[in-house]
Amino acid sequence: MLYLESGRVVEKKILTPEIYSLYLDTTKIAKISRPGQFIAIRFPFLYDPYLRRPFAIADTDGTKIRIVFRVRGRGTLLLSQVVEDNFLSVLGPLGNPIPEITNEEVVLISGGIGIAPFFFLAKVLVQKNKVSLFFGAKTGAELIMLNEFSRLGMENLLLATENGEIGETGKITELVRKSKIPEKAIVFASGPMPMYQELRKVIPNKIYAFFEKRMGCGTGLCLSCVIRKKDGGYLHLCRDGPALDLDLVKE
Amino acid sequence: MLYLESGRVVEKKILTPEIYSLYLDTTKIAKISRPGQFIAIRFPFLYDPYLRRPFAIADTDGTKIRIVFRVRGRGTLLLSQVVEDNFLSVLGPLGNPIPEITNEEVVLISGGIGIAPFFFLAKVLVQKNKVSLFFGAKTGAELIMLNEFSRLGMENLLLATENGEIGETGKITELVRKSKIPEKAIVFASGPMPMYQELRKVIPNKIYAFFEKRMGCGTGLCLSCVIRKKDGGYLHLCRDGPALDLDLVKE
Amino acid sequence: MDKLNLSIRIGNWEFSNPCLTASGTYGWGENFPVVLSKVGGFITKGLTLSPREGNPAPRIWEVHGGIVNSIGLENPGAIYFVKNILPALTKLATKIIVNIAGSSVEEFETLIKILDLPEITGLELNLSCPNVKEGGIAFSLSPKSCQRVVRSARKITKKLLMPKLAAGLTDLLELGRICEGEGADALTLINSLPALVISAETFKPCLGGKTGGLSAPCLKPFVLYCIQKVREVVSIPIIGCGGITNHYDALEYLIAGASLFQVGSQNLINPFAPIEILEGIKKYLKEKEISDVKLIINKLEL
Amino acid sequence: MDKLNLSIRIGNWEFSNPCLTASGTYGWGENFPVVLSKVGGFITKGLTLSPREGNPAPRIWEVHGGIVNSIGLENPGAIYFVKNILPALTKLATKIIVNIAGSSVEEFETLIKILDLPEITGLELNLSCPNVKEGGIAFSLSPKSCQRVVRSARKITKKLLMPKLAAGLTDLLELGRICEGEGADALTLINSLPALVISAETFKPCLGGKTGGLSAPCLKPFVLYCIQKVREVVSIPIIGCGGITNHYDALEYLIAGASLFQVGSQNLINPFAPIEILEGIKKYLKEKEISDVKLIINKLEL
Ligand SMILES: Cc1cc2nc3c(=O)[nH]c(=O)nc-3n(C[C@H](O)[C@H](O)[C@H](O)COP(=O)(O)OP(=O)(O)OC[C@H]3O[C@@H](n4cnc5c(N)ncnc54)[C@H](O)[C@@H]3O)c2cc1C
Ligand SMILES: Cc1cc2nc3c(=O)[nH]c(=O)nc-3n(C[C@H](O)[C@H](O)[C@H](O)COP(=O)(O)OP(=O)(O)OC[C@H]3O[C@@H](n4cnc5c(N)ncnc54)[C@H](O)[C@@H]3O)c2cc1C
Ligand SMILES: Cc1cc2nc3c(=O)[nH]c(=O)nc-3n(C[C@H](O)[C@H](O)[C@H](O)COP(=O)(O)O)c2cc1C
Ligand SMILES: Cc1cc2nc3c(=O)[nH]c(=O)nc-3n(C[C@H](O)[C@H](O)[C@H](O)COP(=O)(O)O)c2cc1C
Ligand code: FES
Ligand code: FES
Repeated sequence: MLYLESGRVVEKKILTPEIYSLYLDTTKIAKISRPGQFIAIRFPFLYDPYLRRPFAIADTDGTKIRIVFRVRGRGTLLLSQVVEDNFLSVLGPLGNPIPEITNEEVVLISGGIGIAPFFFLAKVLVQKNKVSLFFGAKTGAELIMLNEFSRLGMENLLLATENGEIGETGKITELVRKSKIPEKAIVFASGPMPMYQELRKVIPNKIYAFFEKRMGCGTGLCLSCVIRKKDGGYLHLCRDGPALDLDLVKE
Repeated sequence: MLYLESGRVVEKKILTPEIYSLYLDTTKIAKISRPGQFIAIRFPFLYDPYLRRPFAIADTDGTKIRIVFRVRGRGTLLLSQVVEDNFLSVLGPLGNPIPEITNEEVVLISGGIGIAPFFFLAKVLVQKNKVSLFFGAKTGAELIMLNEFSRLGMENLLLATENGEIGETGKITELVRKSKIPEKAIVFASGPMPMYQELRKVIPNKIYAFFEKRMGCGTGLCLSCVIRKKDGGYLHLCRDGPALDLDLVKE
Repeated sequence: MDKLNLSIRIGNWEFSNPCLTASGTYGWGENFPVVLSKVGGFITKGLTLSPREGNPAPRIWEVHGGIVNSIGLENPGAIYFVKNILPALTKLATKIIVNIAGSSVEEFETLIKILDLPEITGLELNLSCPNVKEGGIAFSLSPKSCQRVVRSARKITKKLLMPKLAAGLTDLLELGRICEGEGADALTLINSLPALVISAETFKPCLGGKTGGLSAPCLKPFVLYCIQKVREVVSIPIIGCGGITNHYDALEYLIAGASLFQVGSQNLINPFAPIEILEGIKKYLKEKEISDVKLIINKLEL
Repeated sequence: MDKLNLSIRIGNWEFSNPCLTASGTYGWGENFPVVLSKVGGFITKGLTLSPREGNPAPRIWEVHGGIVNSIGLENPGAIYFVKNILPALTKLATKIIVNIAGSSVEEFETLIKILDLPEITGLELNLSCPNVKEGGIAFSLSPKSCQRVVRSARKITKKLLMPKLAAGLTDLLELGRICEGEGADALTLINSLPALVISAETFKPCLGGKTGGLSAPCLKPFVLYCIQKVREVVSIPIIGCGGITNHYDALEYLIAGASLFQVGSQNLINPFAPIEILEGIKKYLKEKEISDVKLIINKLEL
């Protein structure tokens, strides 16, 4: 099931000069959204930008959806300029939810804006599992939503910044390497490609990694969102992802 | 002389649900603007809408420019959604100022949103002339800026509304017909075409009428803004107008 | 007012309404059956004889007023299609049209033989052949090749045969005349315009497939021109395609001379677009008290 | 780094930089002399033999990603131009190129004879002839007519001869080859795409001139494709035109194979665009430590 809704911006937060958070009033979509899924947003009435922009569902209370995004190009620049009570066109929920997980150790590893899908993941996963979050960023300010994460009741919250402002100094993968990740822990990772390459080296666990690709539709219609498979051919991120078994992917 | 400026929206007023007023901080343009001229506005970063939209300079204090506009299509719809501290790209001043007029009786006749250029006209003209304003609209609410006009010190302010809410009931041309417009008074008119056709019938004076045409550039480069001349060929509104001797025009 | 008639007849085929989904913009018909059951016809993504994995990413690039795509005809091949995809499609209450893209007359012939099945209403011949060697799309087959493809297709099948023409760098009117002469039942106008997106930072194309096809709103004024011009020189029905975003666009295509229209890129940003467009057309016809959509076709007053 | 070299040589003519203003988008050169004195060349609005008053309003219509214009070649005629406009133009520190639009080979010949003057550097031959009868524009002269026009032009004048080709419904590569074969010095690619804007309310065209030409940003990916393709089949210089809004666009045109570029519609929304584009190019070259703009021409890695 999937809806196209006109979502009112009910709250806008500026987390850093480049990272924004929006709460969108999209009741139908919110009601059926599950962790790991995403929505696709466009500006009503504008035909340039034309395509929707995909964003992870960072959180939902069943009536509103939260997104957290970093300004990259003109779409996100425009999005950073919306104000409360503006309306956005929202399509969703898209992509696959993460599987149901019960009584497991779950480790979330995030770099930079990759944190976006993890709040919703963590919020749901803590109910039935032991959850740890490794969260790294360039600066302390980019370790966004720390207060909110710390209130979730996770087992561990391990932080790293490249400039050393908060937590360990260095990349989050370094901290992962030093920590003891249980062998049978289920790992979700969300961050840039180099983080995944490094992670693959430092832990042997199965890793579900969140990928990003330019998307035409998000609904499986256009075949744009391909990601190369190790054994040849392509996966389609909007249909097969957005989280993929890292070992299937060759990028 | 003409400037391209990035103009901050310093004040936005909603005059009616369809009529808005913006003050734009465009110091260079404001400094050299004169009554009768216009500016051309577009949204920075957007390429759709692409063309600038022309608006009369409704007022200026030498540093800010005021425009007053009615929502018609998607350009003005977008413009109605800007908020204070947004920036707009502004080109101007464009078109010809009205001529210097001293010691004359001047009559301004306006219908609907045609009032836009008249505040600046009246403000300057009252300094050296006797000025009367005939102002008609569909409803009382659309008789915008009445307080401001009444403080200018004009000789007469004559009002008409089609629904009778304020002033005479009926079209403004009816009120003009009934009034005694001095034969040698200089008349400026600004409103829809039918108003001009009617005016031409009810008063014999020379009438300088403000016209609107789809404009490509506003600067004389594209030859889009044509208006048919009585004696054949075309005038170019952005170069020859925007106010034209009504007797030259065949539309 | 009487019941609204939206049906359109093309040759022997009666479409319930003039709205089709354009090739490559509604996948393999596996999603949104609610939408597909309401349109006049569903057109598949382009099929080739052998399976093709398509081009490397990125496959889509946004430009001002549109998009450039370079999917590279990813498809599982015609035989797989018939066996594993077609059965599900036939359950939809709509006509199935298969878009085929041969890279030779022989490939077209084989494809048509494989697809000459009762479940399939029509064959849309993609006459801008994929250029396997160069990775990108070739802008169009030469007039001679077009002629050979349509001629031999006509010999093989009695199905609704609709060549899809590529405008941009070719003599479109000549192509139209040739297709009509060889017995095509209708013409699809137009495929996406050949396009190139490059970067001044890398000196390379931005798309994995190098060249691509321009589609979406910016095409409309050009396609309307093409329809109107081709309308003057051929008498078989025209199927308008390119840049339709809403029912006004669709109505303009009919007025300019198209008998059917295809919704393409707009499906990507709104999968419900075909339904909304059909609803819009109904509302328009009701308001104007026009009882039959056929009455507006080719009614442009130039 | 050494001094930046922006100059480009086309045949015997040395342009101070690769930026020209496109025909019809900078009026008669009477405005913004500061800008015109900095560009490599100014191209006049299209000239015909007799004066033309042009099309009725509206002459311009905004579409998604661009504009459609139907000015109808308003111009005072070539003789008036030489007498009353050219003298002022020659005061600008830039090369003057005259755009001419004959409706017959003979009209082109007469125009060229009138304009074969020392003040004029080049003649841009508008090979999409205005269709006086229908009011709108015709999409292109036939290959045969193009051939005759360029051949007879070449016989009359030694000036920089640059046919301006119309893409969209014609075989652009063939036209390019023909023009080269007949001795053209360069090719302008492309004129605005033929376009039609109509209303489903009135069943009529929206523009006074009925059909028009599509220009502005949405053209870019298509024009880049045209440049790259024509580059492969002709060896005379290409002058890129269509959809340039900023210096990145202009650089892409050079990289794709153009030797000069024209800024058109963008002048309408920003008359200072040519200067900003030139400044942007300088900045880019400096940052990349490229001393000569010629070094990037045709350097696309496909
Ligand atoms: C499933 C998914 C979930 C995502 N979730 C988030 C999130 O929660 N927070 C966040 O900040 N970002 C997220 N992204 C990335 C985000 O979609 C891009 O940053 C954004 O689309 C860039 O748009 P733009 O107009 O600013 O950039 P432009 O470069 O101007 O975009 C032009 C085009 O490229 C596409 N594009 C550019 N970069 C990317 C990219 N990295 N990934 C996908 N498309 C791209 C755009 O969609 C658009 O079509 C997600 C991407 C995907 C695929
Ligand atoms: C010299 C001049 C001064 C003007 N001053 C004012 C003013 O002070 N207040 C005000 O409310 N309006 C004014 N107008 C009219 C205003 O420019 C149009 O209402 C506006 O451009 C419509 O844009 P849109 O995108 O909302 O409409 P759309 O219909 O979406 O516009 C599409 C295109 O048509 C053009 N267009 C549409 N209608 C008109 C029109 N009536 N006149 C000119 N171009 C049009 C637009 O510029 C644009 O290019 C003036 C027009 C001119 C020529
Ligand atoms: C993502 C995508 C994939 C496409 N795939 C095909 C295809 O396989 N075969 C084909 O003939 N046309 C294909 N097209 C072209 C469309 O069918 C259509 O002709 C074109 O996009 C213009 O219509 P539009 O502007 O409505 O999108 C594709 C277009 C897009 C955007
Ligand atoms: C308002 C306008 C008038 C034009 N007049 C002419 C003309 O007289 N002769 C001509 O060859 N091209 C004319 N053109 C086409 C431009 O020179 C140019 O080829 C086209 O607009 C594409 O470039 P652009 O996208 O940068 O505008 C005109 C274009 C516009 C927008
Ligand atoms: S984005 Fe269109 S299929 Fe995935
Ligand atoms: S609007 Fe371009 S010349 Fe007047």
